[in-house]
Amino acid sequence: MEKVYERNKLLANFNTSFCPGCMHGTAVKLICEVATELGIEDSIVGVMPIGCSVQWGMFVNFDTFGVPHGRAAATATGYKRNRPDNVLVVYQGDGDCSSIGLCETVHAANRGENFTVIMINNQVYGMTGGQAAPTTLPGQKTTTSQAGKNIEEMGNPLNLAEMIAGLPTPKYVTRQTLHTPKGVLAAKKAIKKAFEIQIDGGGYSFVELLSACPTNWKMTPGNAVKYMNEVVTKQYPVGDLKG
Amino acid sequence: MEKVYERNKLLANFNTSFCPGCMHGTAVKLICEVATELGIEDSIVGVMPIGCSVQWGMFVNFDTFGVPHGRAAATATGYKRNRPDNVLVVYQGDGDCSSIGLCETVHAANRGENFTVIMINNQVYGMTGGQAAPTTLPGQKTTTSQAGKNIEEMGNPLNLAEMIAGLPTPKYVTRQTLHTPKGVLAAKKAIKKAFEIQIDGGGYSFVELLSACPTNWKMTPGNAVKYMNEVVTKQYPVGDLKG
Amino acid sequence: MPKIVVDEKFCKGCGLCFGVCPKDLIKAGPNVNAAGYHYAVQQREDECTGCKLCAIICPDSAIEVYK
Amino acid sequence: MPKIVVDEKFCKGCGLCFGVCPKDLIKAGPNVNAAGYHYAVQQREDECTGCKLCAIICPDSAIEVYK
Amino acid sequence: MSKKEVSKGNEALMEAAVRAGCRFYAGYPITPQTTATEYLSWRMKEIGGQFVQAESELAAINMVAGASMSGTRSLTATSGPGLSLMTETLSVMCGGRIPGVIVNIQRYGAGIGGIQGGQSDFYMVTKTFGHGGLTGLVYAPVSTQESVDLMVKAFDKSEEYRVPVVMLTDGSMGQMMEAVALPDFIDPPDLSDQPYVAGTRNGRVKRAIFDTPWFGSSPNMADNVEQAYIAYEEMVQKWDETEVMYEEYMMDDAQYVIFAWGTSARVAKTAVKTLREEGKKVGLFRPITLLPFPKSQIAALSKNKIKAALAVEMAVPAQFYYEVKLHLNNDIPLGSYKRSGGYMVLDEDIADAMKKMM
Amino acid sequence: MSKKEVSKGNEALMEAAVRAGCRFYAGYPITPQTTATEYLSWRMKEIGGQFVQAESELAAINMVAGASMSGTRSLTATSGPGLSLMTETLSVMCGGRIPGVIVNIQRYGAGIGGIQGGQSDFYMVTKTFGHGGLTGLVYAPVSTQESVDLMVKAFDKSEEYRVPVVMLTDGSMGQMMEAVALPDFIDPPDLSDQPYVAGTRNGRVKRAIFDTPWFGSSPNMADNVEQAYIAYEEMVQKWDETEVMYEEYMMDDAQYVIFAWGTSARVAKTAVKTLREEGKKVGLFRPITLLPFPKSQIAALSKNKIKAALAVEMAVPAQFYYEVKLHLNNDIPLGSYKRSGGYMVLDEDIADAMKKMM
Amino acid sequence: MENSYLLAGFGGQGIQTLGQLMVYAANEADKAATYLPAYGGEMRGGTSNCTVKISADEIGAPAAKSYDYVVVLNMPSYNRFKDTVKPSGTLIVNSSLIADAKAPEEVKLIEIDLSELSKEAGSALTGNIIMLGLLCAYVGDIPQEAAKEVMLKKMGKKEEYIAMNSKAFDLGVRQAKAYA
Amino acid sequence: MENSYLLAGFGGQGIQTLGQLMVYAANEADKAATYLPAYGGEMRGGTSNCTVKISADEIGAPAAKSYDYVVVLNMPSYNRFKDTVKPSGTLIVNSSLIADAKAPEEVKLIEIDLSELSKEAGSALTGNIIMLGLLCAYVGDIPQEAAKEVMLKKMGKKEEYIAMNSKAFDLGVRQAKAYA
Ligand SMILES: Cc1ncc(C[n+]2csc(CCOP(=O)(O)OP(=O)(O)O)c2C)c(N)n1
Ligand SMILES: Cc1ncc(C[n+]2csc(CCOP(=O)(O)OP(=O)(O)O)c2C)c(N)n1
Ligand code: SF4
Ligand code: SF4
Ligand code: SF4
Ligand code: SF4
Ligand code: SF4
Ligand code: SF4
Ligand SMILES: [Mg+2]
Ligand SMILES: [Mg+2]
Repeated sequence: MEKVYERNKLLANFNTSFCPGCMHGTAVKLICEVATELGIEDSIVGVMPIGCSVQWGMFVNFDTFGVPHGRAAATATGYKRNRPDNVLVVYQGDGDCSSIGLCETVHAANRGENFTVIMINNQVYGMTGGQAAPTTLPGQKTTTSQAGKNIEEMGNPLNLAEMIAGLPTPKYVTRQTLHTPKGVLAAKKAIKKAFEIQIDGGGYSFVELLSACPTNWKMTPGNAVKYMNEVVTKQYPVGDLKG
Repeated sequence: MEKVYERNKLLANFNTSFCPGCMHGTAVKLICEVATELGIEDSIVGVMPIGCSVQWGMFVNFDTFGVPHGRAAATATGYKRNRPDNVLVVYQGDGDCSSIGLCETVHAANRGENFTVIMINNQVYGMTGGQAAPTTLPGQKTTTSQAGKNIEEMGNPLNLAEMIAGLPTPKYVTRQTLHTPKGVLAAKKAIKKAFEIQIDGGGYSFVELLSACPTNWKMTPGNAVKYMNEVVTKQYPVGDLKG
Repeated sequence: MPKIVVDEKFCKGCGLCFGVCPKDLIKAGPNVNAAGYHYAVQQREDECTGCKLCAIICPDSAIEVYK
Repeated sequence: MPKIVVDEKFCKGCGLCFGVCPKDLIKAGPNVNAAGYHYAVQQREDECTGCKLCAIICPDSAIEVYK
Repeated sequence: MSKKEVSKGNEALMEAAVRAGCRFYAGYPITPQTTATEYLSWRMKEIGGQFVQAESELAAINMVAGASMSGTRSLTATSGPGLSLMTETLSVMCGGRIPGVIVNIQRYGAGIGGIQGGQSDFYMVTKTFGHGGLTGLVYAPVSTQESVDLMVKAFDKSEEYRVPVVMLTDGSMGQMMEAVALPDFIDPPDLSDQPYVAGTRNGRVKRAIFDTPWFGSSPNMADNVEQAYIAYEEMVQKWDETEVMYEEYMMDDAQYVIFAWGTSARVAKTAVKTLREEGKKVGLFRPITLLPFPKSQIAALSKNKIKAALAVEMAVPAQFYYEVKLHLNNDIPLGSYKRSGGYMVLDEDIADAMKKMM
Repeated sequence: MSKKEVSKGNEALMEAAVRAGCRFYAGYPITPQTTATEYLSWRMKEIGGQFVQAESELAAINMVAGASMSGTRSLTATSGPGLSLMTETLSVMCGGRIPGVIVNIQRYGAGIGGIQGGQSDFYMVTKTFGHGGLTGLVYAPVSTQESVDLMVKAFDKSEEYRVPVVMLTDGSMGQMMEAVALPDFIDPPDLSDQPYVAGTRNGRVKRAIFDTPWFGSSPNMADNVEQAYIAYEEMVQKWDETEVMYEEYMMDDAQYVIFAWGTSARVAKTAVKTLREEGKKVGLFRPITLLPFPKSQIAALSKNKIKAALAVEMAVPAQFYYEVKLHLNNDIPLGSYKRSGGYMVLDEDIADAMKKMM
Repeated sequence: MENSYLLAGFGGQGIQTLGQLMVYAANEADKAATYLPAYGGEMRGGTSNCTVKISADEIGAPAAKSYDYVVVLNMPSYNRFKDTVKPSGTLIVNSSLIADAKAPEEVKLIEIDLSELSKEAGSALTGNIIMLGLLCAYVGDIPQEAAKEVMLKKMGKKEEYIAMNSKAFDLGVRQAKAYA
Repeated sequence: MENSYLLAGFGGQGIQTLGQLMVYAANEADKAATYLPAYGGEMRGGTSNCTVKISADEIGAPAAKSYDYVVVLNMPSYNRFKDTVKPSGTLIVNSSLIADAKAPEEVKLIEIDLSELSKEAGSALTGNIIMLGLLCAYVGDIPQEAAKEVMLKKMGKKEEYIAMNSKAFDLGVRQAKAYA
């Protein structure tokens, strides 16, 4: 009997501190699997942002470095310009990437920095306990929109991927989801494509991954999947936006 | 004999410190003319950013307040939410608005704050002596791109108006130019429309105005006009983008 | 015969795998692991097709699949 | 008869008005103002149509137009 | 003053702001401030005020400055990393003489540090609000009760002196629940005539509100600015006489003094009680204002009476300790007891550290 | 050391950085720093290094941190408002023990302030690099020559202690032209094995470089952090013994001392010369490192010898004055001569102010 | 007279609610009380804990080196906190999840099978309410009536909840008598 | 012996270049020299000015309260700086733009018609070079040869420029003799 699916070797041999059903784990797993398939175990380097997302750096078997909240793309610019041969994965939450860090995110994309940004869109600030993010859906209840997000006051969800896809410089912009096996496989393909572009020196790529935060959505993981299917993917249509 | 064009009364009775041929003066004149035509002399309030643009606040006859570099949209949010009956003009340079202040600019637009941003796009940091801005054209020589802007390293020009027009919330987004009388008249119409939307409580509007910085372009004002005609308006097509 | 092995150490009992198994083979088990989670167990092992969907969806890489 | 009046105090001699006058009526004058600029002067006054283009383009609101 | 009700520190403090007439809040979530932001997200609406969840702390403080320039009592709350992001604007507010209240619910450590309570932002708030060396007042309450009691004062002083005022609490104070009597409601003051408020006069003459000192009696802006800064220094120096607040506990016959502020002082009080029970003549000196710092009051503690002293803080490297040392008579030995890592200082340890100096 | 060539202060300093092995620069234009950024915009390319015009100072300092973590000597330059925007990241760099050199070409005043030279960022760079109370070394050269001479040291020390190091000049120093002998070229050091450098080992074991103290000998992160901060305090205290630099000029028989740093000290030297010509026994004490501050050296100036002193600075409110006062024997009267508004202190005025104290 | 409590368990066991209810109750009885949660990172995954102090006078430190009463509801909490009881204090363990608990010398040990008792109360979620009853009755610094009243007010208005929680509280009180 | 200079004019008059050339020249002659421009906001529109010091020894202050030589090339500069000459110093004015200049007591006044002279040199833009020649020859702290050489090196390689600037410099030197 052959092992046809195994735990990737770039994952640490202890469990993550993500909550049950949190799809940060899925995203990190995919990064590791792609790194293995591309044989870049020795050249992949990760950026740890601020958010629940930060934890990814603590359980992958390659170097990762931390950055202040939102500044991942700037720090990554400084790093990658000097280590062009390493494959740099800038892993960020939606709050980190699209709220406080929007300026750095967009300018790095516009300069065409040769790295890959992977943004986990779970529509909330996970780590701080579920406040509204720019990505929060209209009417969504969060701890800072307790009556449901009022778009008159807080604005429509910020479709960052579309915004970046609208710039001329970025090479590849895509949105995928992690709530179905099909979605996970497509997400993996997208990550692979992004890494390949980077390895070829092709420039900037942006991969948004829709994800669940059962804890702050106050849902079971199962209900979170249902909600993603019925609501989240409607606001955030899945697919390649550019490249 | 009838006076058919006069110096607007909201302009101070002393000359500005803008350079000869600088179109900041044109933009400010238009704001004052529109304010007079709409009869909002008593309710118009301006935001002074950092840049050559800051000077506008010193020679208009209504209240203006200063803000740190790039934060105009945030400060304006705090102001306007508490003084909804005043007409708030957020006047910014392209560097201020689209580089250091991009995060504040985009989020205010996305929240749909009820004020008008007027961005003077002269493709350089004027006040600090002509460094490249995100708006600088490919190949353009500036003090920080002395061999001409290399888009491989510095990125393509950031078309901020298009970016904002891509958001669902903003009501009116337009790009106009100040280098021809026709352009000036169209710019005035655009400013008027933006103010009218604001007065009606309609929400966010963004008016980009193409402008010359003869000093840092190292051109005579006349050559600057020619350059705008032949080069600048090609990169930045004029017209309404939304609303 | 295809089968899966759940590493109880990694499983958080989230149940994502339960929902995706076309044969509905996975359930929360009766026992808890060190972290306090009722980890997943496969039932009716012989019906497993080795389709890997459960492993693919698992956020905690707790499932290995044999075929 | 239409005409323009340039307020020398405000004029910076930038020349933008020179280029837009359909009748090519405006030139840099021989005198400098307090700020050191050769301010604009209208020539062949009688040809002015009062079209206002010069005033519209002037960044320093130095031109008044009469008709 | 209403009846005592059990409340979370952060929520009580935010409610106190509302009662003090604050009608604008902008903030960005950061542990351990989040409950403050969450509370005002619905409470401001209820009271007819405005709440904005800002895109960052940098945006938040600018929103507060904008709201202040509209004549509204306005507030933000944050923790260390967020406060660092606010320094440029705080400097602008000092320079431009724009009021506003900033609650800093301290976590510990530098950089990302940790989210548990700490007191390591002492230097940041007492030395300079960003570049340029200007500062505002800094209050450091010891308990939820004192924090709510100081809230009205914070707004009043901020407007009186036209400077940003910092209210310095910490994560444990913010998360703690205890009974508190909230202050009475007061009506928001009418600030529309203040020189830093824009757009409030009909038929008004132009005013540029912008680093206000630029526009002074001289046509030479540089001279105006220099004059304004001279006046600023005089103002701050007068605070030493008029605005210093501190508490002395069992100091009358004390031969040993514990210096502490905020949460550390609260814990130190227990240590003092314990030591007194053991017959040791120990007292507590607690600055309530960290800026102005009670310099002369500390200097005045006579060396004849005081045999040794201990500075207690939740900050490593020490900060408060060095500040006390600068003002305390050199002949009094001063020890340092400090914790970081999110550990609260403990009364037993404080007592031990003090005893070691006896 | 090459032959003396006339050079702009900013450009000479940037060239010195290049010669010191700096191969990455990120900066955002701000007067009076612009000529530094402009110079490196082409010079870095020429030498095979990287230049990035950042979208803001916040981005710039993070690019520098990233470049440092790649093992590259890296640099940014800015002025007060920009430095304020960097404080959070500077705090992160201290906490995470990431090197980097920050040149602050000071302008004057708080907030928007003015673009002319000043010395009003003294507190900001000497008290704490943002929240958390950690600091790095601060060099305050007196001339273009000294600034270029200190540049190699700045990088070396930054890497030795793994802290950000600030080089503090000002607008006048940056714009001034004078002859300077540039240091020799040195090869960029190989830093790839440094613990703060990521992605440089083949077949490497995972390392998370992130507020490094989190990962220490204990499984309890909080304990590691506390230990790391204790070590940090010890390190900074040792700097008082090992890293202090200062200059004494005509101090041997001085009865009067002028304290000054940077440009003010340069001007003060002329005042000392003038006063000496008049037969007054005046000397100059000039800190070269502002952090560590020459505390004990100032304290050691005996009150028997020194009758009065004057602290000179281009900052209102005074900052350096208060710092000197803290360390100077209380019995020595200390005067303050200070300017703001972009005015340079002038030797005639310094001499007058000193004479008034005689 | 000041009593200090350390309460610990895993996330779902209602430890924080227990601590808060104690403070509400103490306040009703005009006593000073503080509740201080361990928060943030510690919450996700691991154990959840808080400290409570109740006193007739002003309370200084809201935390301590050791506590009069240490309540541990799961094994990791037991391991972490069993040695933080004051010499004359009491260690209260949830015997349904902590087998073979041992108290340090001079420390009194109380074992209570919350899983059994909460079944009796009608819901697995009532463990913390049972503990509230037990603490009130056993320690005696919070009047039982006040505690029960404020608890019922805070714990939801549904009839069935009220009945269930009321029963749970009483079960705790009853249990306390066994150790009195 | 330290000489201090204040040079002022409007933007296009090449004041900053003049100051820089003086420092380059002084350095060639192994003298210490500083050039300090007034920069930034002051540049746009208004006057442009800078200060130069030249000395055999180390230079302290790069600016001063008053100067040995004050050179003013336009009216606003004259008004602003005419009273900053040291008692025994010299005020040098461009008489083509400054009519009826008066020097304070004890100050020597030199009037030079730059517009006239620069016509002679061949370009209105050579005023600052003429002034360089004048200052070198008049003050004597910078050797004329060194100054001329470095000036020609810095001012552009085109033959015609070299000829023109050379002539301008010489005109300045010639003029200086009139005031010697
Ligand atoms: C300057 C600063 N502001 C705020 C915070 C607090 N903070 C930590 S994580 C976080 C939000 C993270 O949300 P997101 O990026 O969506 O990541 P998630 O936790 O959802 O994965 C915030 C606001 C901080 N650490 N630093
Ligand atoms: C925090 C900060 N960084 C940098 C500066 C310096 N600065 C002043 S104006 C300016 C650029 C302005 O350019 P732009 O917004 O395009 O306006 P313009 O002058 O072209 O009208 C810069 C970078 C500053 N004042 N504050
Ligand atoms: S809080 Fe949300 S984002 Fe964070 S680990 Fe838990 S589920 Fe994931
Ligand atoms: S520098 Fe450019 S933008 Fe500034 S005033 Fe002059 S022309 Fe206008
Ligand atoms: S998906 Fe993974 S973690 Fe979740 S229950 Fe299944 S095996 Fe366990
Ligand atoms: S491999 Fe397929 S069939 Fe087998 S348990 Fe997993 S999902 Fe079910
Ligand atoms: S456009 Fe105006 S400022 Fe320019 S030359 Fe004509 S009148 Fe003068
Ligand atoms: S009004 Fe028309 S015709 Fe008359 S001067 Fe102006 S542009 Fe020429
Ligand atoms: Mg998120
Ligand atoms: Mg611009």
